Amino acid sequence: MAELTYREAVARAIVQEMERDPTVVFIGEDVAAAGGVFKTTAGLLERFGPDRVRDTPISEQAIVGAVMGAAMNGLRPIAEIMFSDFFAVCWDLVANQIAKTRYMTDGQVSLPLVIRSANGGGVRFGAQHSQSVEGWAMAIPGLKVVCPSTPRDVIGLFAAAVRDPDPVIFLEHKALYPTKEDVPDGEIVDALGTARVVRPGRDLTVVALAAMVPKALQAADRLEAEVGASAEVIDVRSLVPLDTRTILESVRRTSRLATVEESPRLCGWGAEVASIVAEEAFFDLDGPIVRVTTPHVPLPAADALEDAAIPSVDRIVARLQEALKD
Amino acid sequence: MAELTYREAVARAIVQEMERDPTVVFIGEDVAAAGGVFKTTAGLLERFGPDRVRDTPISEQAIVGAVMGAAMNGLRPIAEIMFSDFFAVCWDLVANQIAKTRYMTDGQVSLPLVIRSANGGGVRFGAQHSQSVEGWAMAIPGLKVVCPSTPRDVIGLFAAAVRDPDPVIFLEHKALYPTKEDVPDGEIVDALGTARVVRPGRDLTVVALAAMVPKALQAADRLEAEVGASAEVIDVRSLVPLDTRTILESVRRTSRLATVEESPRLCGWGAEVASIVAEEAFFDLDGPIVRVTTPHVPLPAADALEDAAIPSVDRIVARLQEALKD
Amino acid sequence: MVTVFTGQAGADLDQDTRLAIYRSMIEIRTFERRAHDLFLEGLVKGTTHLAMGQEAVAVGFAAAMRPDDLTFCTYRGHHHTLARGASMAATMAELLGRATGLCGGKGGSMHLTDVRHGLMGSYAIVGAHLPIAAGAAWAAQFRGTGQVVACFFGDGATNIGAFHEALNLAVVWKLPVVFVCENNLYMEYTPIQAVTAVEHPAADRASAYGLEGIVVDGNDADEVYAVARLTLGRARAGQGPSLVEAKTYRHGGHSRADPGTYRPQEEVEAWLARDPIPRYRERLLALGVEEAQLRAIEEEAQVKVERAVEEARAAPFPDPGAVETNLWADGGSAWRN
Amino acid sequence: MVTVFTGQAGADLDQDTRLAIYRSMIEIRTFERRAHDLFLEGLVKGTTHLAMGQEAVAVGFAAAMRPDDLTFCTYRGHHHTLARGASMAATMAELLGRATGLCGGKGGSMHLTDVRHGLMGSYAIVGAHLPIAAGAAWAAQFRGTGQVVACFFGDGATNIGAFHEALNLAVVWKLPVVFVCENNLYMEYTPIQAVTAVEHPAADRASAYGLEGIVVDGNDADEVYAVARLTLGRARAGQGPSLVEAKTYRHGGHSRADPGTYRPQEEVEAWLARDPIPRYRERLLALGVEEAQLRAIEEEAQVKVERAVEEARAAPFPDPGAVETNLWADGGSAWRN
Ligand SMILES: Cc1ncc(C[n+]2csc(CCOP(=O)(O)OP(=O)(O)O)c2C)c(N)n1
Ligand SMILES: Cc1ncc(C[n+]2csc(CCOP(=O)(O)OP(=O)(O)O)c2C)c(N)n1
Ligand SMILES: [Mg+2]
Ligand SMILES: [Mg+2]
Repeated sequence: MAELTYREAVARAIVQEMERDPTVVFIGEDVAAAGGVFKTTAGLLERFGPDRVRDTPISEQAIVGAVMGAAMNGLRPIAEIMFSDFFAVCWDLVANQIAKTRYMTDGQVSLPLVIRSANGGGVRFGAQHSQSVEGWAMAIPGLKVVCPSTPRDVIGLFAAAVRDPDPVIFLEHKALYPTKEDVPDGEIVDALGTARVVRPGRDLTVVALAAMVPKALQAADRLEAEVGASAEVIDVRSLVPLDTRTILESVRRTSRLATVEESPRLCGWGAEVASIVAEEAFFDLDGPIVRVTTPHVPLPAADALEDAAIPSVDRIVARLQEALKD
Repeated sequence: MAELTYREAVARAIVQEMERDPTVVFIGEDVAAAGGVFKTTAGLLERFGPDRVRDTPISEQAIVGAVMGAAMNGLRPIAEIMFSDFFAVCWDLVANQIAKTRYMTDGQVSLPLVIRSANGGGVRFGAQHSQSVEGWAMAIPGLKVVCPSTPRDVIGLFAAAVRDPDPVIFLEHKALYPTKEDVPDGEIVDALGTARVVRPGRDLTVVALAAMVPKALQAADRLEAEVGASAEVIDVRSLVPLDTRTILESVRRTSRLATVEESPRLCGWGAEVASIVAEEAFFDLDGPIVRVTTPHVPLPAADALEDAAIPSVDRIVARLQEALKD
Repeated sequence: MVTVFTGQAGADLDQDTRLAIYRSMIEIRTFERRAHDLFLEGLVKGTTHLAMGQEAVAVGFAAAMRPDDLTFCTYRGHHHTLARGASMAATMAELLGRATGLCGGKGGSMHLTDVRHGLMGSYAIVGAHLPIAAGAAWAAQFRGTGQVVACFFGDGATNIGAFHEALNLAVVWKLPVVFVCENNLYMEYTPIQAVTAVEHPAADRASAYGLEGIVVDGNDADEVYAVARLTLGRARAGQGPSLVEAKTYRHGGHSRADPGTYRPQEEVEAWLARDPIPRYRERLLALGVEEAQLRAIEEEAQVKVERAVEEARAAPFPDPGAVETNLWADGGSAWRN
Repeated sequence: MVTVFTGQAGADLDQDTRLAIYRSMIEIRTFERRAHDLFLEGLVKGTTHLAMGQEAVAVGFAAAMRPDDLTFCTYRGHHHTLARGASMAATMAELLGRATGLCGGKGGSMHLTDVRHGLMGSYAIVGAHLPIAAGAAWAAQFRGTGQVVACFFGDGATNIGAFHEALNLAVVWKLPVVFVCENNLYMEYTPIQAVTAVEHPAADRASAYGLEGIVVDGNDADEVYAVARLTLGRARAGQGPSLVEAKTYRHGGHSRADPGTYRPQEEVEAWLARDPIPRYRERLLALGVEEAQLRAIEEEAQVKVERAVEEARAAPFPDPGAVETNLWADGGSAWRN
C-alpha cells in the first residue's frame, strides 16, 4: 500500500507494462528528457533508455502514424497526445486509419496500441486545451475508449489497455492529476468494459465518468441529506466496450436514470446511455431521463466562467431532483 | 418548374448565391476546371472566373484554413471537402478553430462560411469514403449542421447556409445525387433549424435524415399496409439548430419514437434526439424509444456487405414494430 | 538541387530477373485490362483506380525488395499488390466483392492488403500512409529485422501535411524507409503543376529534410530497379530514408468514372509512346531474348488472368453476417456486454 | 541556401520611429514582468507564455506594418498584442479573467484577440493559424485592400503539417502574407535541433516552396524592422509571400509552470547578453539620444503598466451568464428552438 497521485499512477502504469514486455515502447512530445509537460512520464527515459522512450517533433500525424505502423510490425507502442484537443490534428490517423484497418483488412492487421492523452477541463486552459473528447472517439467504430477516475484505475485500466490486442484511446483527466488514493503494491491489472458501482442506492441511478465521478458522489450525498433520496452512482470507466449490463441492472432496480457528463451537450456519451435505457429498460422507468452536461459551448478560460460551464455539484443536485419527478 | 437532380441542385444553389453576392467565393479540389468529382460544380468556373472559383492542392487544412481566414477578412467563402471522411484531415481547423473562434473572441470575429461535402454510404466506396460524419460536427459547439434529403432542400438550405452569419457544415448525401424532383424556378431560400413532417401519422413518430428519409417513408407505407400502424415521418434536415419543437410536438401526439440513422450506432444524432424526448416527453411515451442505425462498424466495400450494414427498409419495418410494443 | 537518376539501366541485372520483371508487368497490365472490362460489365462496383502505364515503378521496386520487406501504397495499388506476389484470383475477387477476396470483400479495390506478402495496405486518404510506413520502419529498426519499407504515393500527396511530418520524422530517426512518389503529372483531374510551388513536387522538397532529390524515369523498369537497389540498400545499411520521384503517366483516367479528357492529346500520345512495357520488350529483344519466349510469357499471363477471373466470378458473395466480424481481434465487433 | 539578412540596421529609420520601437519594447517587457508577478500571486490562473527576450520581433514588424495590416500569432502572443496597439488594461484584464478583458475572459492568455487593432487572434494549436493567415491574405488580394498579413509562429511549428500546406498554397496563389518563424531554439522543453531534419527549421524549408531562405537577428529590432519593410513591401507590391526565420530566445521557461532548467547556463547567459532591449538602448545612446529621454520612457512605461494593472484588478469578473453568449452571431448559443 502506498499513497499515489493520479499523476504518479500514470508513470507507474507505464513502468509496469514496459518492465513486463520489452516490445512496449513510448513516444510523444517532451515525454522523454522532460518527463512530460504534466510530469506524468518522469523517469521513464532514465529507466528504459532512448530506444524505448522517445521525444518527437510537434507532428501528431507522425506520432500517431508511427505507433500505428509500429504496431503492424511487431511492437506494442504507446503514444502520448499531450492534450486531447490535439486529436483533431491527427484525427485521420486515429479515426480513419487505426480504427478501420483491422476491419478493412478482414482481420489481417492487428493494432495493439494505446494512445494516452490529457483530457477535460477545470484548469483554466481555455477552449483549445480543455475539451472532453471521449465522445469523438466513442463515435468511431474500432476504437476502445477508457476514462479512469482514480489512481488505482489508471494503473489497472492502463495495463488492460496495453495488453489489449486492439487500439485503445486512454484519456486521463488533467484535473484529476493531483488527486490521491492508497494503491496496493505490485502488479495491478484491471478489465476493460467494466463499470463500477461506487455508491449503492435505491431511488435513482447516476452514471458518471472521470472528473464527474467525485462530483456525482458529492451530489448523491447532498441529495440524501437534503431530500432523503438514495442515489446509486456508477463510474462508467470504459465507454467502449460499454458495461450496459451494470447500468441496466441498476436502472431496473432504481427505475430512474441521470447521466453526469463533462462534455458539451450534443451527442455526448450520456445520450447513448440514455437511448439504450430508453429502449431496453423503458418499462422499468418511473421518470424522465436527465442529462447533466456542460452547455453546448466551448470552455471559456476565465475561472468565473469555466466554473459556471462545467457541471457543478449544485447543478447536479438540482438536476437529480428533476430525475425524481413523477 | 423544372425537374432537377440533387446533383444539379448543388450547382444551381451555388450559382444562385454567387450571383446574388459578389463576396461569395468557392474553392476545393478539382471543383473548378473539372467541375467537381461528383460533377456538382460543373460550369461554375466558366460563369464566375478563376478569382471566385478555384482549384486547390490536396491540402484540406489549407482549404479550410483559407476559408476561415477569408471569412475573417470580408468574404463569404464556400469550401468543398470532396468526401466528408476527409474532415478528419482538417478536423482541427473545423472543430478547434472555426467552431470556437467567435466564442473565444467574445464575438469579435465573425465566420460566415460554408463547408460542403459529400457524405454517407451506399455507393460501394468502402470505409474511408462512405462515412456519415454529421455526428462528428453536431458534437462540436459552434458549428451549424445541415443535411438535405431532396433537390429543393439542397437549394433552399444551401442558400440559408451561405446567408447565415455563422459557420455551416453542409452535408450532401452522395447516394442522393441522382435523385430527382420538380423544383420551382427562381430564387429558393429556406430556413435552418426547421424539420419537416414529410408523412403525417398517428401511432408512431419516425425521425430520419438525408438518405434515410426515403427509406423511412417506404418503411412507413409498409408498416401501414402490413400491420395497419400509422407512422409520422419527420425529415430533421438540420441537426444544429435542431427543431426539437416539431419533434416533441409529434411525439406528444403519437406517444412513440423511432430514429433512423445511417451513422454507426454510438453517439449518433438519434441518441441525442432520444435523450431529449426521454426527458422532455417522458410522460407522453407509451413505449420504448427505438434507434435504427448502421451497426457500430466501418462500412464494408462489397455491395453484399454494405447493403447488410446500412439500415434497409426491411430492417426499419421490423424495428418500428418493436417501437409499437406495449 | 535534383539528381536525375540514371543507374546505367541496371547493369547488374541478370536475364532471369529481367524476364521476371517483364512477366510481372505483363500480368499486371493484362489483369487491369480485364478488371476494366468487368467494370463496364457492372461486375465491379464502386470505383477503382488503374495503374496502367505505371507498372514499371511497382515491378522495378518489387524485384529489388526482400520477401520480408514491407510495401505501403494507395488506392491506386493493383500494380503493387500483384508485383509483391498477392494471389491474382483473391485480388480480383476483392474487386468483385467476393468472400474469397484478399479482404473478404470488406476492403475493395482501394484497400487491397495481403500481409503474407508484405503488403501492409492500400490507403485511400491521401498522405495518411506515409507516417504509418515510417512507423513500420521504426519497428524494423527497433527489432533489428533488417526489413526496409517502401512507401508509394502520388504527386498530389506531396502537398498534404502528413507528407511533411513523415519525411521529417523518418530523417530525424534515420528510419529504413524509401518514399517513392509516382509522379503521373495529375491529381484527379488537376495537373500537379497548377497547385504546387515547385517543379518537382517530391524531389524539390527533399532538401527540406536534408535529403538528396532523386528523379528517375518511372517508365523504365531497369532504372527503377537500379534506384530501388540503391535506396533500399542504403536503408538496410542503416543510412536512413530516401525520397525518390518516379516520373510516369497513367494511360487512363483517374478512376473508373473519368475519361481523362482534360489531358492534351499530344501529351497522352507522347507518354503512350513511352509505355514501359513495349519499351522493356524491345530492350529484351535487343539483349537477345527470343521473340517466342516473350510471346509465351504474354500468353501465360492471359491464361493466368483468365483463370483468376473465372475463379473470382465463381466465388461466393460474403455472408451478410460478415458485416459484424473482425472489427476486434476476438473476431467480433461487440461494443457492449 | 539561406540568406542571413543584414539590412545595415534600418538605415532609413528616423529617430521618432526608433524611440517608438524602444518605448514599445520597454512597455511589453514591463507588462510581462508584472504579469509574471501576478501569476505568482495566483491572480492569473491557468497558464501563460511569456515572450521576454523576443520583443524585438513583434515590435520591429509592428513598426513596419500598416494599421489595417493583420497579425496572426500564437499563445505566446503578449508581445504581438501590445505591439499592435491593443489596450494594456484590457489585455491584463483578459489574463486576470475579467469582464473587461479583450475577450471578456473567454479567451485567456493564449487567445488574445483585438480585431480593431488588426490582431486576428492568438492560436493555441501549433500551426493552425498559418493556413488561416493565408486565407486572410487571400481575401485581401481578392478585395484589393492592399492589406498584408503577418503570421508569427515558433520553430516547433515548422514540423507540423499545416505549415507545409499553408506555405505551398500561399506561394501558388501568390498571397500577400509574411510568415515569420520566431526561432527561440526550443519547443516546450525539447530543443528544436533534436527533432528537426535541417539546421534552420524555417529557412531551410523555404526552397521547398520556391522561396528564398531568410534568417534575421530577431534580437535586433532594426534588423527585424528592415526585413519587415522588405517582405511586407514585396507582399503589398503583389510579389507574393515570404518566409522569415528570426533567431531569438525566450528568457524564461516555456510557460508559467516551467523553470527552463533544461537549458545550459552558458547558453542562457550568452542570450541574456544579447537581450534586445539593452542592446537597443545602447544603440540609441550611441545615436545621440539623451539618457534622460530614455529614462523618461522607462518611467512612463512603469506608470502605464501600473495603471493597467490597477484597472484590470478593479474590473469585475464576468457574469456567469456570459458562458452562453457569443457562440453565434445573434449573441447567444441556442442549438434548439
Ligand atoms: C486527404 C484526401 N483528399 C482528397 C482525396 C480525394 N482524392 C483521391 S485520389 C486524389 C488525387 C491524388 O493524386 P495523386 O496523389 O497524384 O495520386 P494519383 O491518383 O495520381 O495516383 C484525390 C484528390 C483523398 N482521397 N484524400
Ligand atoms: C498541435 C499541437 N501540438 C502540441 C501542442 C503543445 N504545445 C504548445 S506550445 C508547444 C511548443 C511550441 O514550440 P514553438 O513552436 O517553438 O513555439 P514557442 O513555444 O517556442 O514560442 C507545444 C508542443 C500544441 N499546442 N499544439
Ligand atoms: Mg498523380
Ligand atoms: Mg520555440
